[in-house]
Amino acid sequence: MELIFEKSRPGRGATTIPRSDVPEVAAGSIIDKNLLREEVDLPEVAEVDLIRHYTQLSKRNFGVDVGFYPLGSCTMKYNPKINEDISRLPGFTSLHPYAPAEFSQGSLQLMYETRQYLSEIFGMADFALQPAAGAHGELTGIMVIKKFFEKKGEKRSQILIPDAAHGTNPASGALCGYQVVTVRSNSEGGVDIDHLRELMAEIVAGLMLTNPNTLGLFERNIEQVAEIVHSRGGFLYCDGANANAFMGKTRPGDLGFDVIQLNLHKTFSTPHGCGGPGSGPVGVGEKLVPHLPIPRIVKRGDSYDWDYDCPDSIGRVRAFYGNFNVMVKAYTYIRSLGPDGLKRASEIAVLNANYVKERLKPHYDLAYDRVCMHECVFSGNRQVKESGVHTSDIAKRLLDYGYHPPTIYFPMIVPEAIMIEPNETESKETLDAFCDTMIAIAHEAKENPDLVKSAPLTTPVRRLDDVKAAREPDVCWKGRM
Amino acid sequence: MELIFEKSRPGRGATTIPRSDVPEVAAGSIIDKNLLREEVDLPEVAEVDLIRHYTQLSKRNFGVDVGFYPLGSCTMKYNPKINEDISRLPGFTSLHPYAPAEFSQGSLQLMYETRQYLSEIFGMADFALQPAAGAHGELTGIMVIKKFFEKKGEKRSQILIPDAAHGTNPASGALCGYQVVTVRSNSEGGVDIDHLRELMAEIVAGLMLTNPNTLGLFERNIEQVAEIVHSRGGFLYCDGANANAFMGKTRPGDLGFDVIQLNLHKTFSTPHGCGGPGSGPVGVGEKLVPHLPIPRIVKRGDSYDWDYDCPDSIGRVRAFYGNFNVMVKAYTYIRSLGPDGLKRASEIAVLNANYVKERLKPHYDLAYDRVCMHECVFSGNRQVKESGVHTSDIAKRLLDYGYHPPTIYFPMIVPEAIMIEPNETESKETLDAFCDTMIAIAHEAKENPDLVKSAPLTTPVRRLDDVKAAREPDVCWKGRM
Amino acid sequence: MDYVPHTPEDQKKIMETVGIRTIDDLFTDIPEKYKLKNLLDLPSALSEQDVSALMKGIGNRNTIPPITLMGAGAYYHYIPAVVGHVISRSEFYTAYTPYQAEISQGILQAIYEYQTMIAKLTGMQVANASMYDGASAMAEAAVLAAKTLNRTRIVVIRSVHPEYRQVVKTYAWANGYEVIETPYEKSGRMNRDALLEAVDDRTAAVLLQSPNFFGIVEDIASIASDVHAKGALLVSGFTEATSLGILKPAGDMGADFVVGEGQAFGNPMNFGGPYLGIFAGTDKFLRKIPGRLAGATVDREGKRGFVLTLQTREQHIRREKATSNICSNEALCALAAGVYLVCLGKNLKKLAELNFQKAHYLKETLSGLTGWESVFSAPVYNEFVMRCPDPKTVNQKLENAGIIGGYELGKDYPDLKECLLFCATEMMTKDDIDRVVSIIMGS
Amino acid sequence: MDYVPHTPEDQKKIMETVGIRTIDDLFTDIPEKYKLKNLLDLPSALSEQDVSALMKGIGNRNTIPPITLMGAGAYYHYIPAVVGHVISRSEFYTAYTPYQAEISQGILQAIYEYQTMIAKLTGMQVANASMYDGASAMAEAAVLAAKTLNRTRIVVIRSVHPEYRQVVKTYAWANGYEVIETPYEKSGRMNRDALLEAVDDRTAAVLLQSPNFFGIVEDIASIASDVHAKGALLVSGFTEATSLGILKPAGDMGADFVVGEGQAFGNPMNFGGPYLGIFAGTDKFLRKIPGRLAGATVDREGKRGFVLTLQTREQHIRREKATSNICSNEALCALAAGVYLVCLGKNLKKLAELNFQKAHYLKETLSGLTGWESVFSAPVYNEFVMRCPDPKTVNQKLENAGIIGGYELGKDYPDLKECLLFCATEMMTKDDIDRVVSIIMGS
Ligand SMILES: Cc1ncc(COP(=O)(O)O)c(C=O)c1O
Ligand SMILES: Cc1ncc(COP(=O)(O)O)c(C=O)c1O
Repeated sequence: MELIFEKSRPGRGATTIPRSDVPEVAAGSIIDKNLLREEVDLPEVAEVDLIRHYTQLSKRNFGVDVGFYPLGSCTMKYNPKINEDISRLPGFTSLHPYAPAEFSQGSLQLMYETRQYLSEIFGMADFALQPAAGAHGELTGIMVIKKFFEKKGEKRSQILIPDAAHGTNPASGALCGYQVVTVRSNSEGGVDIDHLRELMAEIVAGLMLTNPNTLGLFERNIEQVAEIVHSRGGFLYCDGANANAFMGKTRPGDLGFDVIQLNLHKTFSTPHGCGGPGSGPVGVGEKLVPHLPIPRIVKRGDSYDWDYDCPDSIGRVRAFYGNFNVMVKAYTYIRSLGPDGLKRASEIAVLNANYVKERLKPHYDLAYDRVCMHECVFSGNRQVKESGVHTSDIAKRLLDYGYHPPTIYFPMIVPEAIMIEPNETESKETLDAFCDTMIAIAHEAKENPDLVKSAPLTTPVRRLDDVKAAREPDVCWKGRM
Repeated sequence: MELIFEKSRPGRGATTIPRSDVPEVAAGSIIDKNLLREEVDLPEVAEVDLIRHYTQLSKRNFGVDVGFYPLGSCTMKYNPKINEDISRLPGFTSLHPYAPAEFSQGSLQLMYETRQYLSEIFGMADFALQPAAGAHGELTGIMVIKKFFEKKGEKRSQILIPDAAHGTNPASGALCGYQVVTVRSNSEGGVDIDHLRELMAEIVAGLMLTNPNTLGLFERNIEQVAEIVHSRGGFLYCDGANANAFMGKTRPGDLGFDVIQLNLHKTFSTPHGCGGPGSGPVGVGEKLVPHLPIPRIVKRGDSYDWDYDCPDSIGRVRAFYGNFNVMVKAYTYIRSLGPDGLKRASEIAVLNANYVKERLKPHYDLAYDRVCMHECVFSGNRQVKESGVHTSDIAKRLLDYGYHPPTIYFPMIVPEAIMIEPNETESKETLDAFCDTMIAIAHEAKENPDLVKSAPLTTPVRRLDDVKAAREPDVCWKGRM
Repeated sequence: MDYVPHTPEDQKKIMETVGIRTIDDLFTDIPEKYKLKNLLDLPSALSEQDVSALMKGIGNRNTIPPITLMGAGAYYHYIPAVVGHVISRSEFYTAYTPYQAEISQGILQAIYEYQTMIAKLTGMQVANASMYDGASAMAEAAVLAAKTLNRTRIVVIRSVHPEYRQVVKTYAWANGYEVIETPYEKSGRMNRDALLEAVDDRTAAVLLQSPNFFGIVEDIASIASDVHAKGALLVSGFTEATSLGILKPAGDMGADFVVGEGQAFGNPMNFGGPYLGIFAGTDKFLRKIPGRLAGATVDREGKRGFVLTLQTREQHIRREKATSNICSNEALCALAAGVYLVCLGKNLKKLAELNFQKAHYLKETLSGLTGWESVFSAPVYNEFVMRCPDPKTVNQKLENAGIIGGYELGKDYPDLKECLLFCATEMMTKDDIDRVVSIIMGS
Repeated sequence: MDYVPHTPEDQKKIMETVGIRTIDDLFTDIPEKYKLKNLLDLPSALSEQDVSALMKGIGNRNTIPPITLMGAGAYYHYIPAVVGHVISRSEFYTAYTPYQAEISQGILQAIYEYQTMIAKLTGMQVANASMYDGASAMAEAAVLAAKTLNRTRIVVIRSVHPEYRQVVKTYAWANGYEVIETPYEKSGRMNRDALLEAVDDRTAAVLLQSPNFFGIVEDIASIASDVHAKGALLVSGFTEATSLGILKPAGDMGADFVVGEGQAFGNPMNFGGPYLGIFAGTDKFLRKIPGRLAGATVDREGKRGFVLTLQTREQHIRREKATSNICSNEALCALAAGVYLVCLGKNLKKLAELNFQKAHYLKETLSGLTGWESVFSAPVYNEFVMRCPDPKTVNQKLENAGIIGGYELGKDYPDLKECLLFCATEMMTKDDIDRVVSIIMGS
C-alpha cells in the first residue's frame, strides 16, 4: 500500500488555519532568521485521502474487536465500550494538568479512589499512579527500594531475577544501577529455593518475582521465598503483569510482597492501542510509602489537593501525574465489576487457561504438567522434531485461520515456547474453535509441513523478512514528496 | 458468516438492567395477563460477541471512507468528519422535540437559518424541513401543489413526468392521487417540447422535472418549458436530487421552478448511512408558502418559536419536525464552505464528470454526446454486442478492483445504462485510476468476457442469486435460538 | 474549508483534457440571464476550528434538562455504549443503500437480523428495513390497506397520537380517502361499539395504538375478529417501542399490520429525528409491503448471502404503480435499533418492567398531591394522564428548574384541559421524582 | 456487569473437561492461609447505565475553563476531527504491540510514517515509535549518552522544564550519575559560558530546551561545536511541539538527540496523560536508540511491508544489557500525532505563526498593564514570562472567573517570584484576551 508521502501533492491540504484576529507580526521580525526554518516538509493530502489512507491501514490491523487474541502475558481481554465513552468525556480529556485543585476535584477524586481500590485489591499500603507502563512501574518500584537502602545508609548492589522473568525485569534492575543476578527455576517451574538461598546475601536489594510467573504457574513456595528474601533484609518485588490470575483470590501484600507494579492495560482492561498508552501503578508496603514519586494526592474533608512535600520521595519518573485517561477506564472497569466481578474475572481467566491446556495437551508438549493459572505454556519441540515445523510457523499459520497467535519464544527457558492466555471474556465456543484450529495445525504440521512453513497465505503481505529489515535498516522514508 | 441468532446462547447477555429504586409492582398485577407476553425471543450474546459480530459485518461493507463511490444520482461525495462530531454533541442529540422553546433556541435557530440559506441558494421564497428524504419531499411538494388548486377550487387530475425521471417521481405523483402522464425525451436528452405542449392541458397540475436531468444534462429549453407549464396554470416542480450541479451558478427559483425538493444527504454531504437517514427539504415560491407543512418556525426579535397556526397548510407528513440531526450536518457543511466553497463544489463536480466522460468516451458508448453536468451516462450496448458482457458484469468486475460501481440500468431510457457521478471531492489520481480500470475492463470484456461475467471473484460472497431471493422469499430468520 | 482536492495544476490538466478554457464553458446550457453573476448571499467560509466553535455555541443555546417528564412519542432511554460504536463504523454510515450486494453484506445481514427481531417482537412474519418514522409508517399502512382492498375509508381512534392522526389525514386527503375518528371511553381505552359502528364495507383499515397516546394498553383482540368480519384490516400501532418487551405482540391478537416509532430502541431523541418507522405485517402482504426488504439467498458457490429483494414492489421498478414512493429509509437508525435489541436481548423485558415500575411510582406519587388525580382507569405502561390544578403553571415551575414537564393535552383534546401526560423511563430515579414533587409543591 | 460470557452449562462442561469439581480446585497452589475468605472491600458492581451516571457525575466535578493561559508543558490546541475518527478505529485501539507483522501492517506503516515526519521536523535521520512522555524521553537520552560514552555527568540548563529536570535527576541518581545545572542569563537564554565551563571530560550530555520553559528560542548552534569538542552529546528538547512548525530543526544546528513532548500534536490535555515522548537522533545512534522502531522490509514475494526492527537493542532480547527497559510505549498517541501532522501538513507552519501572533499580542497587552513588565528580552514562541504585582491574586481573580491563569514560577525559581508564565495558542481569541485584561484590572 502507498505511503501517505507517495499520495502527497503540492498545494493540497486537509485543513485550513483560522484567520488571525490579532495584529500580524512576522516571526522573522522578532526571532533571528537563522533560528527559523524555511518550510515544513510534511505531506499534502485532502481530508478524503487522509481518511481513506488510515481506514485502509486499519483494515490491515488486527485487534481484540476483530477476533480472539490469546497473546500470553498481555491479558488481551475484551475492552468494554462504556470505558471508552467515559474516557472521552470532555470533563476528563480537556483539563490542563496544572488546573487549580478547585477545577480538578473530579480527576483528583478518581485518582485518589483508584489508589484506594488498588491498595485493597492487592493488599498494599498505598499506590503511586505516575508510571506510564509496566516497565516504567518496575523502574519506579526498584527505585523506591534503592531509595530505602540509601536512606538507611545500606549499600546493596545486586538484584535477583529468575531466569523465566520478562526482559523488562533485568533491564529495569540494570537501569537502577543494580547488578542483575539470575535465579534458576526448579523442575516444576518455580523458583529453585536452594539457589535462591545461596544467592540471597546482604548485598542483595531484593528479588523480582513474577507471580504467577511467566509460565503461568503460581509460586507454591512463596512463603519460603518471602522468608528467605526478608531474612536477609531484602525486598520481595512482584511483577504484577499477571495479576489477572488472582484478583479476589489472594493478595500479594498478604503473600509477603513489598512492592508490586500493575499493568492497567492488561488486568484492568484498558485497550492497549497498538502498544500504548498503558499505565503501571506501583503499590508498596507501609515502610516504602515515603519513597513513592511526587506529587501525592491528599484528601482534606471532602476535597482533594496535591502534596509536593515528600522529602524522602525518589522524585519524579515523568512529568505530571501519569496516564490519567487510562486510569479513567480502569476506574470505570473496577466500578462496573465490583468485588464479585473482579473475583469471577480471575476465576474464569484461570479456568479458561486450564481448559485450553487440557484440550491441547495431547497435541503439543506441555512445558509443565500442573494446574496453571491464567495462561498455559506449551513447547513446539515435538513439531520441530517430527516435521521441522517451528513455533513461528504455527503462529503464522494461525493468521490464516483468523486468530492472533499466542506469545511465542517466551519465556526463554521453554524451547519453542507457545504461551496461551485466553482470558475470561472469551466464550466456550471461541475457546473450542481455537483449540480445534491448533489441533488441525498440529495435524497439518505432520501431513503437510510445507503448507505450515509457507504460512501466512491470506494476509495482506506474506511472511516478512526481519533479517533484511535489521541488516539494511529503513526506519524513515528517504524519498521526496 | 453466522447470524447473530446462531451465536446466541441461553443465559448470556451484553448488558445488565439497573436495580429498581422504586417499589416493585408486577406488571401482571395491573395489566390483564392476556395482554402480557411470556418472554422476548431475542438473541443472547456477550458484549464481545456483539462487537465482533458487527465489526466483522462492517468489514463486509463498502463506504465512501473505504474508496471511490461514483454511484450516479446519489452524490456520494466525501462526508467531512467535523460534521459528524458536531452532530454528536449532546446539545443536539439529547433534546426532546417537545422541549419548551426556551430550551431549544439553538435547534430552532439552526433550522430557521437552514431554511434561509437553502432559500438563498435555490432562489425560493421559503423551505420546509419536515420531509425525511427526497421521495418524502417530492410527496410533500406535490401535496402543496394539490392543496393550492384545492383552495382555488380547481380540479386538476394529471401530473406530467418525463420518461427519464427517477421512479420516485411517478410514485409520488400517484401517491397524491394524480394520474401520471409521461413526457418523452428528445434526441438530445431534453424534454420533447412539442410533446410537452401537446400534453400540458388545464387538467394538468404541473410538470415534475429533474434538472439537470437523470442523464446529467441541463434542460436547455428550460425557459420554454416553464413558459408552457405556467401558461396553462400549472406548476413547474424540480426534483433537486441533482442540485450538486449548479450551486452558486444558477437558481431553480430564477429558472421558473415553483417547487423543489432537495436531498441533503446528497448535495449537502450528510452521510447516507446505508440508505438513510436522509432529509428532503421542500422549497416553494411565494404563492405556495401558505401550504407548507406545519409547524413553521418564526423569529421574534432574537428568539425563535413554533407557529402551529397555518390554516392553509397541507398538515403534516411525519411527526415532529424532520430529521433534525441531519440538518445539523448540512448546516455545518454550508457554514464551512460558504458561498465560494459551494460554487466551487458544483464547478468541480461538473468538471470531474466531464473529465470522466471524455476519458471513457472512446471505450463505452456515450448516451448523449454533449457537455454534461455533475454526472455522465454511458451505455453498455457496445460490450453487449461485441462480447455479450452486460453492464451488470462490468459493475461486478469493478468490485474486484476495489471500486463501488456506478449506478446501472438507470435511467431506463438508456439501454444498459452506466451512470457515473464522480463528485468534486475526488482527486485527479482517483479519477484517472478509475478511468484506467474502466478501460481495462472494456478490454477484458473483449479479450476475456468469461472473466468479466464470472466477477466478482474477490468479494466475501460471489455473485448472489436475486431470482431465488424473490422466488423463495426469506426476509426473517425462521430458525430457533 | 471546501473539500476539493484539486491543485491548480490538476485543474489545468483536467480542463485541457475536457477541452475547455474556463469553467464556465461547462455551464453554457444555462440561459445567460439566469447565470448568477454574484456570489450567493451566505456567511463566508469558515475553518474547521471556527466552524467547530460556532456550532458548539449554537448547541449551547439548547438546554439539556436533567429530568424529562415528557414522552408523547419520543422517549428518553439509556443507550448502551456499543450502539454508538457500531454505527460509527464508517463502512456503515458512509455507505449508500446496498444496491451492490456483494460489497454490502454487512448492512444487508444486519438489516435481515433487524427485520427478524422486529417480526419476533411484533408477532408478525414480515418486517421491512424501516420507514421514515412511526407516523408515516401508520399512514402508509392505511394507504396500503385502501389500495389493496380498493376501499376509501380509514377509521382511527382518537387515542392515537395527535400528530400521527394528522399525518394519516394528510396522506388520506392526498389519495382522496375519508378519515373517521372514533372516541375513547372513560377508562381511556377505545370505545369498542363506536369503533365497530364506524367500520363499514367502505372501511379499509382501523388504526389504533397500544399503548395509546395516553399510555394505555388496549385489548386489541377484542375487536380483531369484528374488524375482519367487515373485511377491513387492523393496523395496530404503539407509542413506545420498549413496551414490546412486556406486552403481548399485536400480531398474536389479530393485527394485520404493526407499525410504530422505533426511536426508543437505541436512538437519541435528536429533537425529533432521525427516527425509524417500524413496519411489520402478516405473510399475506409480503409482496405488497412498502420499503426495502433484505432477503437471504445464495451465491454462485451456494454460500449464504443477502440481497435487497422483492424490488418489483418498489418505485424504481413499479413507478406509478408502486404502493409507496419510499426510496431511502432510515437504515442507520434501524442498524442502531438492531444493535440495541441484540444488546438488550431478553433483558428487554426487564427494562420494560423497570419502565413500568418507575411510571407507576411517579403516578402514585403525583396522585397523592392535593388536587391531582389520575384521569383514566385503564392500565398503562410508562405514560399516564393526570388532571391537576393549572397545568401551565406546573410546567412553568418545572421549566424554571430546567426540567421538561408533561404534555399539555388541552391543545389536542378539549375534553382534557387541565390534563398533563407524563412519562417515566428507566432514566428517572426516585430522587428525581421527589425533586419533581417538591418543585411542583413549591410556590 | 462482569464481561464473562459463560453460562452455567458452559462452566459445568469446561470444569468437567478440566477435571475439577469446584473453581477453588484451581487455586490449591495458593497457601491456604493467604486465600481470601471474604469479598474484597470495594463498592459493589454497577450496571452500565449506573456506572455511566456515576462517571458523568465525577467528570462534572471538574471545571473546564473557557480560557486557559497555562502552557508550561501541556498545550491547549484545536484537534481536527479526523484525529479522533482514526484513533477510534477499533482495529487500532484494541490491538497490542505489533509483534505479528503480517496482521499489523496498519499500525506498522502508520508508525513508520510518524517516525519519518518526526525525523523531518527535528532534522534527524532516526526517530522512534515514541517514549512515555517528553520528560522521560529527555532522561533516557541522558542515560543513553552516559552509557554509550561511559561518562557520568549530565549538564542541564535551569531553563529546562522543572519537572523534566526532576525526572532527569531521578534517572541519573538511579544510575549513579551526577547532574549539574547551569544558569540562564538575563535575557532568558542559556548562559553560554557557564554552560561550557560545566562541560568537562566526564560530561556525557548537555540538556536544553528550545523553546525553553520560559518560551524562549535558544541559539543551539552557538554551543554545539564546543559541546562536541568536549566529547559530549547535545540533547536538544522543546516544550511545545507546534514550535517545530517555524523553528529551525535542532538537528540542523548540531543536536545529537532531539527529545520533547508531542502532546500538542493532536492529543488532548487529559489532565497530564497519556502523552507521547518524541525521541529522534542522528544515524550514529540507530542501533542504540531506545524503544520500538518500525522499519521497512519486503515479504516473500518482494512486496513492501513493515516490521518492528533492530529489536536486539531491546530488553526482551538484551535484557540487563539493553540501554532502556521500555516495552509498551504510547503508540496510539503517536498515531494521533501522525494523523495530526498529515492533516496539518505544510499548514503546521501557518499554525505556528498564528500561535506566535496570539502570544505576542497577549504579551503586548499585558505589558501595557500598570506594574506589569516582560521579564526576558530574548525572543519567544507562544509562551512568555511577566512580572506583575501579586501573581497569586491575579490567578485567583482569573480562577474566580473560571479561567486558568499563568504558571507561578516562584515555586521553582526563587529569582522569579512575582513572575507568571503565560501561554497563548490558536484557541485564544482577541475577545478572550480583552476579557482576561478586564478581569485582571477589575477588583
Ligand atoms: C511479565 C511482564 N512484565 C512486564 C511487562 C512490561 O509491561 P509494559 O509493556 O506495560 O511496560 C510485560 C509486558 O509484556 C510483561 O508481560
Ligand atoms: C433523481 C432522484 N430523485 C429522487 C430520489 C429519491 O431520494 P431519496 O432516496 O432520498 O428518497 C433519488 C434517490 O436516489 C434520485 O436519484
